[in-house]
Amino acid sequence: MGKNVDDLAQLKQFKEWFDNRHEYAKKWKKKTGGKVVGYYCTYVPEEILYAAGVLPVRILGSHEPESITRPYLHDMYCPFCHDTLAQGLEGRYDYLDGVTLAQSCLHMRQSYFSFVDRVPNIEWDYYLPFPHGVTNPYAADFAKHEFENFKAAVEDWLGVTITDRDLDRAIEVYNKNRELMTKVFEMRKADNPPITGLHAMYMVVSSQVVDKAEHNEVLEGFVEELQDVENDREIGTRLMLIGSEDYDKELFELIEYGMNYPATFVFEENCTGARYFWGLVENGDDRLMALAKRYVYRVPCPAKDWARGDFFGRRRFQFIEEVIKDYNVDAVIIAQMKFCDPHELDIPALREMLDNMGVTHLHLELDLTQPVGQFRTRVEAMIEAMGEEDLFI
Amino acid sequence: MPVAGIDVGSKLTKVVIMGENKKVLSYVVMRTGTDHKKTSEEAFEEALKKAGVAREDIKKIVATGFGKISAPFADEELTQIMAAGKGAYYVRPTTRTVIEVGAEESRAVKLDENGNVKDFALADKCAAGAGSFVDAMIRYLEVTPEEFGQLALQATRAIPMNAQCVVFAESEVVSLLHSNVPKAEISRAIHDAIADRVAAIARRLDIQDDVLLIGGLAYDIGFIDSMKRELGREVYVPEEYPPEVIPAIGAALSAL
Amino acid sequence: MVTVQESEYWRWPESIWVDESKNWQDAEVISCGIDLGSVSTQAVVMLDGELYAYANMRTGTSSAASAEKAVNAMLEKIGDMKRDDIHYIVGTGYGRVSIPFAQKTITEIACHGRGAVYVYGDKVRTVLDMGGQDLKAIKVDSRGKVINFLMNDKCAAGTGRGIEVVCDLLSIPITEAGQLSLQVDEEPEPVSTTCVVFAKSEILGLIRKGWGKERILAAFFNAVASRVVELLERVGVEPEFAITGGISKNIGVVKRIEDKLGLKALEPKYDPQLAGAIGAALFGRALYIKSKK
Amino acid sequence: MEVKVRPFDCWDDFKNYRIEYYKNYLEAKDKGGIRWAGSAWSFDPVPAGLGEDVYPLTGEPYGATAAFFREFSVRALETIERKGAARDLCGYMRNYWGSVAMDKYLLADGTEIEPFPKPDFNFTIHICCTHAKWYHYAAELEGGVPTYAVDISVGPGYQLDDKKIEYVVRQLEDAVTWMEKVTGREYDDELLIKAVENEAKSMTLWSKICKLNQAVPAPMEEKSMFSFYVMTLLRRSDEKVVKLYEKLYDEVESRVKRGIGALTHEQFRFVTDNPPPWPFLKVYRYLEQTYGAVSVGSIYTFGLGASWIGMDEKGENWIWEPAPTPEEAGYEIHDRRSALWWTAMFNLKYRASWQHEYSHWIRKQETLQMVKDWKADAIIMHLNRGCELWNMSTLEVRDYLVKNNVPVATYEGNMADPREFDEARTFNVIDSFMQSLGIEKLA
Repeated sequence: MGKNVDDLAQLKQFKEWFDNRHEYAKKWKKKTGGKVVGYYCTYVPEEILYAAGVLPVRILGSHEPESITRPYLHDMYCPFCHDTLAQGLEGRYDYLDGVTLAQSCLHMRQSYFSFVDRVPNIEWDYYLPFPHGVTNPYAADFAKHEFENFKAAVEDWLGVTITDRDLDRAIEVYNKNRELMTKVFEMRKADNPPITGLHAMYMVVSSQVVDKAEHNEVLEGFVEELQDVENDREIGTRLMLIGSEDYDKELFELIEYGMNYPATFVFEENCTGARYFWGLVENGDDRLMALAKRYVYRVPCPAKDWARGDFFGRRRFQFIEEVIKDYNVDAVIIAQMKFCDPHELDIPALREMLDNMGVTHLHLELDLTQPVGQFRTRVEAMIEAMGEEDLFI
Repeated sequence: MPVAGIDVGSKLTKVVIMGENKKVLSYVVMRTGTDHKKTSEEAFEEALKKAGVAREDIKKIVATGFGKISAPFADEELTQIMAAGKGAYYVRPTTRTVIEVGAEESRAVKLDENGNVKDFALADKCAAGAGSFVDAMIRYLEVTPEEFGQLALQATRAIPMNAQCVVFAESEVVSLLHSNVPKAEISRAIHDAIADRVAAIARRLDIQDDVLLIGGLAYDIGFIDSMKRELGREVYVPEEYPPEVIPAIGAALSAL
Repeated sequence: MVTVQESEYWRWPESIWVDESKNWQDAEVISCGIDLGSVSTQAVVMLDGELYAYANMRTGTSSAASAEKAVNAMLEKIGDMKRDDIHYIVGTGYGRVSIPFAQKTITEIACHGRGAVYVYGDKVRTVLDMGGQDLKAIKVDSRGKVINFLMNDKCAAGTGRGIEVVCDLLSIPITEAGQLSLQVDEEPEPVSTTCVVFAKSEILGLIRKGWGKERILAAFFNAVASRVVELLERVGVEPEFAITGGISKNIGVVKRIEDKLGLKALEPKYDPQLAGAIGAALFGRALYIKSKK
Repeated sequence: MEVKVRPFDCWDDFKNYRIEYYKNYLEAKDKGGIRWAGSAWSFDPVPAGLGEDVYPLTGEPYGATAAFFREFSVRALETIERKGAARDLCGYMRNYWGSVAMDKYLLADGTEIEPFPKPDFNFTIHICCTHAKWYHYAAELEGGVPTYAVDISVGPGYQLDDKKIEYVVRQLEDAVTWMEKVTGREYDDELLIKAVENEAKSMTLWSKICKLNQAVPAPMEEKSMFSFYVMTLLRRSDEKVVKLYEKLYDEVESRVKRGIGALTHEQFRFVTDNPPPWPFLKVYRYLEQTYGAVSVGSIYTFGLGASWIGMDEKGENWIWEPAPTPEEAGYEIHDRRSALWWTAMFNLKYRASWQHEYSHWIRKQETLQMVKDWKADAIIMHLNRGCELWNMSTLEVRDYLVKNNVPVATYEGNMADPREFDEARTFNVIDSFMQSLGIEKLA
């Protein structure tokens, strides 16, 4: 008899880090005396910060209603931006020494600049112009140039020199984290995947808020333990999540644990999922170029994914197509943050691609809080439409 | 000679007759309905009757709310912002922040020590309809307005709910109702959501004490409670006059 | 506290019906469907897949009680049937999860699709259902099985509720609004119905401008129809389309949808508001038969 | 005090250019010419090197024109929504897509032409969340028109360095080769050089004209400025546009000298920030006629069409002074590379609207300085649901200006979706604002 994944100590650790991420960072600071830098978008080359002994922590929201961001952000910016800024204004990120954003969508920029201006005690902030054109042959060169500036700014702030050895060490830790999480994801190709989307979310998001070396230790054990896991849950419909910052556990709890029909996520193509860690740094003599290439060529955020010259497709779609085949996906949930333009701009084409592939899909618009009843109906109806032939007598 | 202030709103029409000495002689509140002109005429006549003043003795009539288009007999118009500011300063001179929550519109007005309007903010369109949302929810929960406010005070926990859009919030209420969540908790969640939204507008002005809450929702003790918690400071409501007639008082004052 | 007399223009009448020509004791399978929506609750009893009785009531604050009330009202009208006489009960609609005596729950989307085929015949391919909170466009096959469906985005939520809100605002009984809206010489520009909140504020502006009620209703229903057609076209509308749910009784909206599509909606054989409950009862029958195998 | 007013002599010249512009694009193929489409922020001089018969169609002005014709706009918007485009996307873009999807092309006077004249290629830039994706989707709607987007998001101009410029120049060099391939034409560097010089001249002339509006009374009001500035967005590299601006400069200068104003009663001066709600320009008329309030400047029309020194090198103060042309800067453009380098540098450094995307601080300084330099009493801000980019920072700017004792009013709307504008609410805001400032209605 195999183990149940919910009993694994590692999973509990991920959840504990996820739930108490602020406490973790504060303790880390106390323990190490190091600096903590909040980052807004997954295009920030965390390795450079990590190489300087900094703990990079992703700035996330709390999914609680708030009323303090409206003086600074108009309603039409996405709920994630409001939520993250609210955390800053409420003092939950009061331990941050610095904050940075790699150029991404306008929503994040809007929120980031207010965060920088309005959250007290931030010593250091850095807006990193990361290329928007990741389908462009010069993007990596440009990214490398900007990473040089970024590195210099970090060194200048901390009064340290980031050596090649520091970078190598950071890249190694980060790559290991990526490799291990990829391994876990690959186990989900199985008929009976060892983890659910909720578990994956805990794993990935916790890696964004704790020291990767520490995360790696737990991850290693997790990968090991997962070999023996045999869950008794009914897998039901194999779902793939396509979206952005989907880290609302209510959404996973509803779809995977709260419906009339069994369903399990087998892949999350989003920036709190695979898009964050997929793709290694191929390190070499030119460390910053290696980093630049990894970030430029990773599975892109829709904000950066567009036709250019001879390239007419969307790089992300190619990845999605492969995942659907490799993971034997039955249906796709497109979970889009309300008002997220980059995603909205891809949705008509994405639907068309999925239709052509014969893959069922459903579009949900996420907000700060979720109308659970409405979502349940939609997802259940989608599953009903996929089966139950014998009820038509 | 006395003057009159008239405020035709989307839900209620309010008329105030005021003496030269700034004393309120009478006030009347009526449901606006769809024939605004008729309602405003009727409300005005009734206010005159209550005050014991003849129509020809009224020196000047100032209309706010929908303004002259709904009360064509008015001599002048005053915007709701100014009316709220003037009225609030009249009933509580220490007021520096006025928060008005009406059926459709919510607004916040910042006053200086002389009662001049220094800044104002309106709800973003997405956040409109606070008052009528409450009306709909009262109907939904099958309670009286008084019970609705009371219920919120009995809640033992706060349920997070969409605070920006009443339509989404309503979907969430439907979900809650169908999950057999107690009415007290739903009521509290609704009040908190509305307070969140209203506070979000007020925060565009740098909020200063005293805060005076006016408009129809200022009756609702559940709402007042949520507002206090939300703003983390004392929130006052008019004592001598119903909270929804304050802008009509402001209009009357500007007629003097 | 100032009290103001409220009239309830949004309220619509409840109804209960039974087919006196049938004898339920002759039936092999008695199934019941309950569609517990945010605004209304329908219960139907079907005898071997044929409609026998229904109750159409307003939903109260308790889902369980509302379901109970509708079922009891119907049983009372039938007279001698007890709940235990029913072989299978399926719940659908928003409140489906809170019907304690339902053996199974199925979404209103599947039920409306299935029910539409019963109400409109097996030619129907596209079903539009507008509830209080949600707008659904459903594509079905000849059995009423859902092939595909689309629902409104968040900013168009509550379009159905919007009709109530507007009737209330204009003091017009909801049952008369549709007909009234057709009494305009010229179709006015639609209001922007992305959202109930926006539409209401716009309509207040129109009232102030002195627009007549017919014209305002026309502008609003015109916009509702545009929104509906948008959704229908996204799911792909075929000539055989039908409208279920409360909206189907609003001729002002229905006619405008038809004009925009250049198609005529199918004529229902039964009250289309019952489609969800009928679908549920039909699933109930199938589930019962399946359980006996 | 009553001020002399008179219509602009060159009004018709501008109007006619705009009418011709849309017609030229339409008829380009009949004469064997080339059509291209893209954002008005595209590097307009680059396709000019393909020949003298190359005609652009820039998307934002086209979207604004469509929005102005409300009935057409609503049809276009509904058409594209039926295809699944979300309602909160860029207003211009949805009008443009809608036009393509309906296969209807709108001329400047509102005439509808069928079919929509497809471009030979799309050539655009990417800075906000939308531009490159706009044309990606447009190209798909058009059945696969070749598309090229240049990434220009290198950070604010005052932090510009050679490598950032180089990134853009290399993309432009590639673009030239790509255009040759797509059109089968040989590229003419002389035409490019001329176009790059014209671009700088047009934009700098427009900034000089904007500066003239600092005069009291203001010689131009918003609606005239809308008609004038748009040339920089249609085809700034065209010699005719340079000529138009030369003529306009002389006229505005002479108006200032003679004390000719835009309004007979100028009792209130304000600045604006966002694209206006194009279907409801009567907001401006109302302000002018009811309150004698004139919009003397706009972050939108000034920031978009003109070239300015902008943020100082330290990133502290904004300087509303015209940027130098190559001639003034002593820069010699002698070949393709030097031409591309100049246009890249010039736009990245001096185009105001590309600067304030990189921080709230820049937008705050830019706006406050405009209020000061143009002697404005207040700012009226459009919380524009139609454009995330232009609406970015607005509320932070509001807060900053209030703290700096500049009165601010905000109203919500959408630059190009007529369905998102609430007239009554907007006029209510204006009246409230004016009353709170004690500005009386004109008799």
